[in-house]
Amino acid sequence: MFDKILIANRGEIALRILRAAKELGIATVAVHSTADADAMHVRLADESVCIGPPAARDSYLNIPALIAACEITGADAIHPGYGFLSENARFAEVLDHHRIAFIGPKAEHIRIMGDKIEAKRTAKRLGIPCVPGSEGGITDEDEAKKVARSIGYPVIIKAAAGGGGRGMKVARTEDDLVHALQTAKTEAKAAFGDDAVYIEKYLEKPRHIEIQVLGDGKGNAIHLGERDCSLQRRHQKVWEEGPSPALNVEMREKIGGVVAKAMQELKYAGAGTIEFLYEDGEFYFIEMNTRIQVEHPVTEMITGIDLVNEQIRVAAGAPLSVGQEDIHIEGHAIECRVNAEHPSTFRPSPGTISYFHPPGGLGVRVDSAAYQGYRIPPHYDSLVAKLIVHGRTRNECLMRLRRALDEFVVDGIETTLPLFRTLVRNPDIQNGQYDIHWLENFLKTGGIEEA
Amino acid sequence: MFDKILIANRGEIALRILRAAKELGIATVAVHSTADADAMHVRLADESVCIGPPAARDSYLNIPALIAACEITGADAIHPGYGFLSENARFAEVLDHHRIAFIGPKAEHIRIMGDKIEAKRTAKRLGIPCVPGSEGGITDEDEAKKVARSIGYPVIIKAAAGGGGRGMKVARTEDDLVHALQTAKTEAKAAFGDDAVYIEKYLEKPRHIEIQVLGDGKGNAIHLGERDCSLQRRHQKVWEEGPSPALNVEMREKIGGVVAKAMQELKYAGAGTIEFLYEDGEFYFIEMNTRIQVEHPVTEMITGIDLVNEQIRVAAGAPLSVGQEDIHIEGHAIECRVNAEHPSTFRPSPGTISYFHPPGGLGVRVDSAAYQGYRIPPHYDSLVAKLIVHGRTRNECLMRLRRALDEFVVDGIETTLPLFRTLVRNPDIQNGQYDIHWLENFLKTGGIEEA
Amino acid sequence: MAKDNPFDPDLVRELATLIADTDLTEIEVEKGDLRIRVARTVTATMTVPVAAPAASPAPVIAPPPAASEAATAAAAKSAVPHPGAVLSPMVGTAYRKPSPDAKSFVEVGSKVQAGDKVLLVEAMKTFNEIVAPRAGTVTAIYVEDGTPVEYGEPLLVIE
Amino acid sequence: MAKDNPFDPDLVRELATLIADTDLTEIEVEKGDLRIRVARTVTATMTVPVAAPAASPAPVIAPPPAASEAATAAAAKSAVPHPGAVLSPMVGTAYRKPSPDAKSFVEVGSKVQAGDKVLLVEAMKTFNEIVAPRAGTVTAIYVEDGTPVEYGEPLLVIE
Repeated sequence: MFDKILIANRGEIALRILRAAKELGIATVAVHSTADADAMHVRLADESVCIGPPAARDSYLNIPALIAACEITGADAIHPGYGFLSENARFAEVLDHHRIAFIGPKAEHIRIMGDKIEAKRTAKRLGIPCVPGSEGGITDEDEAKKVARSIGYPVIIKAAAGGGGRGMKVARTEDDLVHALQTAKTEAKAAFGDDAVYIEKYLEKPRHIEIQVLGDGKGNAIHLGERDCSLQRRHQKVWEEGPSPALNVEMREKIGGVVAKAMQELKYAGAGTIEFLYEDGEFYFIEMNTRIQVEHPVTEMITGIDLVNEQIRVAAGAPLSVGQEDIHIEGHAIECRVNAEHPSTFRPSPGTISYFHPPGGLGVRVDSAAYQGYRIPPHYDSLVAKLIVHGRTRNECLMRLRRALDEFVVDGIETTLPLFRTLVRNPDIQNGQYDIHWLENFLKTGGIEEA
Repeated sequence: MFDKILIANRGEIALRILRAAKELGIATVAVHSTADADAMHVRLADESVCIGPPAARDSYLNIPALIAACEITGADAIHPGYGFLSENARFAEVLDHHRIAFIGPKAEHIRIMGDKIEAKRTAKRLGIPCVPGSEGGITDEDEAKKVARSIGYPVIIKAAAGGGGRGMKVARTEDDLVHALQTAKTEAKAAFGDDAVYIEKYLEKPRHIEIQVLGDGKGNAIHLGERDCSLQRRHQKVWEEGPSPALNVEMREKIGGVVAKAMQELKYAGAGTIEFLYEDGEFYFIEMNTRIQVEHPVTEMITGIDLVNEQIRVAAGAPLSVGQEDIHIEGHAIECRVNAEHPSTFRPSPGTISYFHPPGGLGVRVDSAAYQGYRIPPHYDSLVAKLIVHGRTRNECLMRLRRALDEFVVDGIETTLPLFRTLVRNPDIQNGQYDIHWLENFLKTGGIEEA
Repeated sequence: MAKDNPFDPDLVRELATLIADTDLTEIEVEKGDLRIRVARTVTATMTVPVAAPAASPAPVIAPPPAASEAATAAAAKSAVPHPGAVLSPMVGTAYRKPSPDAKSFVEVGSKVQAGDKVLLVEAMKTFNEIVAPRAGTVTAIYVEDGTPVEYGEPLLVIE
Repeated sequence: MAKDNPFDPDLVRELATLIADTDLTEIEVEKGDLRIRVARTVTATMTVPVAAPAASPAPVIAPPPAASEAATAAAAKSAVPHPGAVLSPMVGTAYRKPSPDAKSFVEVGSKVQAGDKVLLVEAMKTFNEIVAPRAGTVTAIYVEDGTPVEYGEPLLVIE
C-alpha cells in the first residue's frame, strides 16, 4: 500500500480523497493555490504545499509543480480527483516516468476514451451499444430506406461532410424519409459541395444513464449498477439518482453485464463510468469517463462500496475488495449538487459563508469542503456541497431528501438549495418522469419562479 | 396514519422524532420549556408550544400541560422519546383516556418492565435467561453446595434480608463456599438478625449486551441483533457498537430467537430493548427498556431499519414493515455520545457553542440538535451529539471513526471528543477486549491523561 | 447631478441614514427599471473581545438557522413582555368570559383590584381562574375569547 | 469616458466613496441591463463588536475548524511577508550554494545588485536561479541549504 498520497485537487473531492486515505491509514499531502490556503482539506491534511497562484493553469494544472511537491514531501502516489489533470494521459505518463503512482487508469485508456472517434470505435469493438446508423455516406434512396428500416424510425439525416446542424433532417416515417433525404441532400450539396448523408437513429427524449465500473487492470472488472443523471442544465448535472426510475433488474443486469465484460477485455484499472443515452429500452454509448465522478456517492450509498478506497487499492496493485456477486443494489439514493449560484438565474455567487449548518440523521450524507467562515474563491467551480440521501425505497428517499433540504442552512451566499426544494416537490420528479430536456424546459417555463 | 404528532421531549431525540415524522409526511408539534425556546426541533417543527418553566417536572414531565398542548394543537399522537415520560405507564393510560395515541408499548408492559421483581419473573416465564441462583433463602451447607454446583462457580452469597453489600461473599471453589457461607451467615445474622442467604452466579467480567426488538402488539415480533454497550462510566453508556465483538452469528441468532419468541408471546408493541450481562457464552437478563434508546442508531446503521418510523407505524395500527427474514446485519457501527463535559473529569460544561462543525462523508451520521450559537441550558442532560459511524468491517468502522472524530469541531464548551479520540486508538478497544469495568479502570489508571 | 448617472447618490445617502436610524440591515428600492439595494453588517450593542488569529477566516456574525418559518414565530414569542403583563401560568385555551353569553371579565380601560378575575384558562376540561396580581387599569388585552395560549404568554397588561 | 465601456469606473469610485462615508457594507444599483454591486468586508482585528438580539442565539465569532495541527502551520505560512522579501516562484528545494563544496551565494549582510544570483530552487532535477530583484543588503535568510520551499514562501529579505 502507499505511504503517502498527494491530492492533486481542491474542494469537496480533495476532502473525499483525504478521508479515504485516512481511513486506509495513508498519510496525505494537500496541494493548493494561494486562493485555497484556508481550504478544509489543507487544514486536515498531514502536510500541505502551496503550488502556485490562483489560476488553475499555474497551480492545479501545473505538472512540474505537482512533481516537485511529491519530491519535497516524499509522496509515492497522486490522486487527481475529477477535472484538472484527472483525464490527462500525459500527466499519467510523466508520473510513471517519475515512479509516482497515478491513482487512475492506464494512460493508454485515458487517451482512447479522451478521443471521441477512437472511444466510439473501441466501444463498438467491445460490444457496447452505440447509436446505430449508416456505415458511410448515402446518396441512394433505396439504400437510405433499407438503413432507416433496419435502425427504426425516427431517424436523423446529417450531411456527411457537414456539421453544426446544416442539412440535418428528422424523418419519422418512410414517406418523411424520401422528402427529408431530398432536402438534406440538396442542402448538403449547397453547403458542402457533397450530397452524401449519414442516417442515424434519432433520440427524442432520451435519459442520461451511466454505469459505474471498477477494474483491477488485470482483466477483472465489475459493474455497480447505474446512475440516472438526466436532470441537467447546460450539460451540467444537477440531480443524480440510482437506481434509475426507468430501469428494472433485468435491464440493469443486461447492460451492466455488457459493460463489465467490455472492461474485462480492456483490462481497465480503477473506477470509470460508461455514459449512455437511454430511450425506449435501448442504450446508446456517449462517452467513457476514466476517473471518479462528482456523483459517485450515489453508487456508494446503494452498494455500500467505497469507490475511492477501491481506486487506491487497485492503483497500489491490490485486487478489488469485491466481486460481482458481492454487489447488491440496496434501496435508493439521490444526490443534489448545491452550488453557490442564484437558484433561478444561476449567476455565480462567490463570497463568504456566514452560516453553515448541514443536515444530519439517518440516511443523510453531506460531502462538502465548506464551513462557516469559508470564503468561496471566485476562481474555480461553484460546488458548495453534495447532499446525498439514501432510503429503502425511492419514495422514502424523496421524503428524506425533502426534510434534509429543509434543514440545510447556507447563509452569506446564494445557493441552489431553493431549486432542489422545488424539484423534490415536483410531480414529474416524484414520478421519475423526466428526460435530459426536462430541467431546461422547467426552468424556461418559469417552474422555479412559480414555486 | 397520524395527522399530527406532538414530540414530548427535547434535544437530539426530539429532532430524531421530528425527522421520522416529516419523512412520513406527518405534521409535528414541538413542546418546550422556556429554557428551550431556541432549540433546533422547535425551529423545525410545524408548530411549537411553550409548556412550562425550565424544571422538567413543570414542563417535560407535566402531563396536564402535554395534554393541553395536544388539545390546542389538535395533535392525535405523542412520541415520548427516551427519559422523561417515556416509561411512565400512567402517562400512557391518561393519553389513552384522552384518545391520544401513545407511541410506545401498552401501559401494562411498561408497568411490568418498570418493576424489577415483576420484570425478572416475566422474563423467566417467557424463557429469557436470568442469573441463576437459589430459589429462596438457604442456611444449610449441603444445600448450598448443591445449588453452587448446579449453577457453577464462582458464586456470590448475599444476605436474604439484606442489601448494600453487607454480608456479600464471593466463593470460587467448594472449599471457599464452606468458609464464605459461614462468614456470610454470621454477618447476615449480626446485621439483619436473619442468617438466611441467597446464592447466585457471580459474574466477574461481564459485557453489557442488549437485543433490539420490534413488535406489532398483535403477536408478531422480531429482533434486530445486539448492541454492545459495555463501555460505561457510572452506569452511563459512553460508546456503543454492533455487532458485539464477543458474539458470532450462531450466538446472535440463538439469543435473538429466544427474545423474539418472548416478545411474540407478550404481544409487545413498538421498539424495546432487552438488556443482558454476558459472560462465557451465557446471557443473564438485567432489565427491559420499553422505549427507543439513545443508542438505537447503531442498530439502524447495521440493519437499514428506521426504528422510529416503525414505532410510529405500529402505534398507528400498521404492521411492521419488515419480517425477521428481512433483517440482515450488514457491516459494523459504533456510536460515540459526545457530551458537554470535561473529557477526563466529566465536569458538565454548559454554555454557548461558538463553533460547530460536524464531520461528513461516507458512512458518517451525526444525530445532534446542536448548532453554532446554540446555548446548552444547564437544566438537562449534557448530550451534545451522537456520532455514529458505519463500516463494512469493524476495522473499517474504527478507521472511519478516527477520521470523523478528527474532523469534528465543537468550540466554546468542553466535550468528551478527546476521550473518544483516545479510545479509538486504544489497543483493547481495537481488539474488542473490554468488559463493563474496562472504562472505569482505564479512567482510574489515568488512561485519558496519559494520551 | 449628471443626468446619465443611473442613480442618485443622495438617495443612497438617505437610505444609509434610514438604515442607521432603524434596526434594518438591508433596504431594497425598486422603481421602474431602477433598483437600489443597500445593506450593512449588524454592529455593536455589546462587545465580545475575541482573539482573531491572522490567518483564520474573517470572524463572521452567526445568524440562527432559519430553514423553517417557525423560527420567526419562536423569536417573536420570546420577545421581552411588557413589565405590566400578566403571563399565562399554563398551556390551554384562554376565555374572556365565564360563559358564552356572559359579559367579559374585563375590557381595556377596566379598573381592577388585586385578586379580581380577569380571564379563564382551560386545560383538560378544567377552567383555571387568572386573577389580577395587583390593582390598576387594564391597558391591553392580547387574547381573544377561545385563543390557545402557551405557558408564559402575555394575556393582558395591568398598569 | 469611452462609450463602449460596459461600466463607468467613476461610478464605481463614487459608490466606493459612498460606502466608505456611510455605515453600509453593500450597495447594489440596477438600471436597465446595467447592474453594479459594491461591497466591503468589515475587518476585525482584536475586538469585534457583536449585536446580541434577545430572542435568537447570541451571534458568535467563528474560529476556523482546528481539529488538525496542520491548521497552525497553514496559519503561519499565510502571514503577511516582509515587504523586502524575495518569494519563491515555485515549489522545490532551495539551495544556498551552486555546489556542495562551494560558498553560499549570499549571507546576511551581503550587498547585492539587481540580477545577482542569491539562491537556487531545484524542481524535477532542474536548478532555477533566484536573482535579486533590486539592489540592496540581505538582511535575513529564511532557508537553509536543501530546504523544501512552497510557492510564494519568503526566501530572504533584501532591503
